[in-house]
Amino acid sequence: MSVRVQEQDFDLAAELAGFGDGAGAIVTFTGIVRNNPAGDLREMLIEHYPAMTKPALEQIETDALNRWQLTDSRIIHRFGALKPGAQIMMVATASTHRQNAFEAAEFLMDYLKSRAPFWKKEITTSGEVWVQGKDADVAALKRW
Amino acid sequence: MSVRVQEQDFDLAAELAGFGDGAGAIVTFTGIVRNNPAGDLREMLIEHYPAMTKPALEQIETDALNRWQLTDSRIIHRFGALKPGAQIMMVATASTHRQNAFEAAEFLMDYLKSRAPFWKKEITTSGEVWVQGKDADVAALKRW
Amino acid sequence: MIDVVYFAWVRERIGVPREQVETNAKTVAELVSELSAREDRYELAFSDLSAIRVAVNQTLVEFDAPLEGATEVAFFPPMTGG
Amino acid sequence: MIDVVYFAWVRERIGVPREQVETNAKTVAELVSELSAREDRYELAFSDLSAIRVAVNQTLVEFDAPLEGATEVAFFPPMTGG
Repeated sequence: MSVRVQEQDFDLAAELAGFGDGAGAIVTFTGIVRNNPAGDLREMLIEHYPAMTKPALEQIETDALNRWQLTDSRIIHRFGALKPGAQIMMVATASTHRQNAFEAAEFLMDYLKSRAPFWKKEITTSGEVWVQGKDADVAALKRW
Repeated sequence: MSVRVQEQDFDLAAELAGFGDGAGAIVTFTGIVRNNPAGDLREMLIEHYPAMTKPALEQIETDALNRWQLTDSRIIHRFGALKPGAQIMMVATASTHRQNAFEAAEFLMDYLKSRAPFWKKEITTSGEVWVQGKDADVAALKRW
Repeated sequence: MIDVVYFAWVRERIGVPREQVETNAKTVAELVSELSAREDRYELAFSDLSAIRVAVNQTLVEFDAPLEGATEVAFFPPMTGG
Repeated sequence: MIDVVYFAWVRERIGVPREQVETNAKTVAELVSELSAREDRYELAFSDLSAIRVAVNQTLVEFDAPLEGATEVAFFPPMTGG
């Protein structure tokens, strides 16, 4: 069980070495900076609220652990300036049952989207724009 | 989009290098040989039906691609004698939307469980036993 | 002549992974009856058909499926992939 | 004295990431009114509160939350993690 907030990149394989401690099922989600429809994204600036970020992520992880039988979990979220194609964040969940691992990973993602204090600004060749929170992301919390 | 059936191990990080081609969301599921409750599993023997396995997996992958907008997908399934802790199989899905990636990965797993011609035998210190298909796995197909 | 193949505990009970069978059976079910009448090991393997799945030419079918055009018939327990 | 912190476009409109505010406001809403009355940049930043979220001592709250015990109040747009 661990949460990390960091500027540097992460290596999914290294994160999964020994992860889950014998669990049969491991689910990962990796978020990647994708280019915008115009294809002119230079970088994605990710700002966060340092005093709040880690506690907020730990609370989300705790909620998942209380809800599903997991043998392990991990949340890593980056901040700073990221290029298209760069990894933004990952979650991983391990359980003896695949459905638990899948549901817990989706739960973590849904809460990360609208309950973790990160903000994204797209820097394009023609200007800068803050990414807006999606109503669909807020609505996604209702299913849990 | 690819399907592989192989005896040798796989490296999740290597499989994901370049995977998804700019998709924002990548989901992976990795199945691991877990020990039995008695803790005396020596190995899991995985048998398959070579002439049918790859076409069956490709059909499952095609069904997923027809149903969700994916920028990439991969299914790797091993056969042979595997020790506890070894990787058995993986699926990976990439999409611009995380919900598509999650749902497609769950779909692939549900179909792999009861529609891909693999059979597992547990070799323990006290004997051998074929793993039985679970009614829950067959029931899981009903949701799709 | 049809190639008949067996997997997992079906293979273990029949005792061979593959054999060629001369048959006039019209359906999978008729083939199963013919084989079961041959020897005890077949009768034992096929004693509970609810525990057996069948594929004709590598495609899952029901026991009432016709054998016309069949070159390979496979019998095996419910699959346990993943 | 309360530390007031701003993030993303709220920070850009206010023009500073953090400041200390002397206030007798009883609730977050009262603090917002006080700040908005100060200068246009605050009024502009807080002109549509439906687009603003607030945390007191690093915990998300509503605008009617009391400020008793508050040492840090943060204003920011809806979060976009993941």
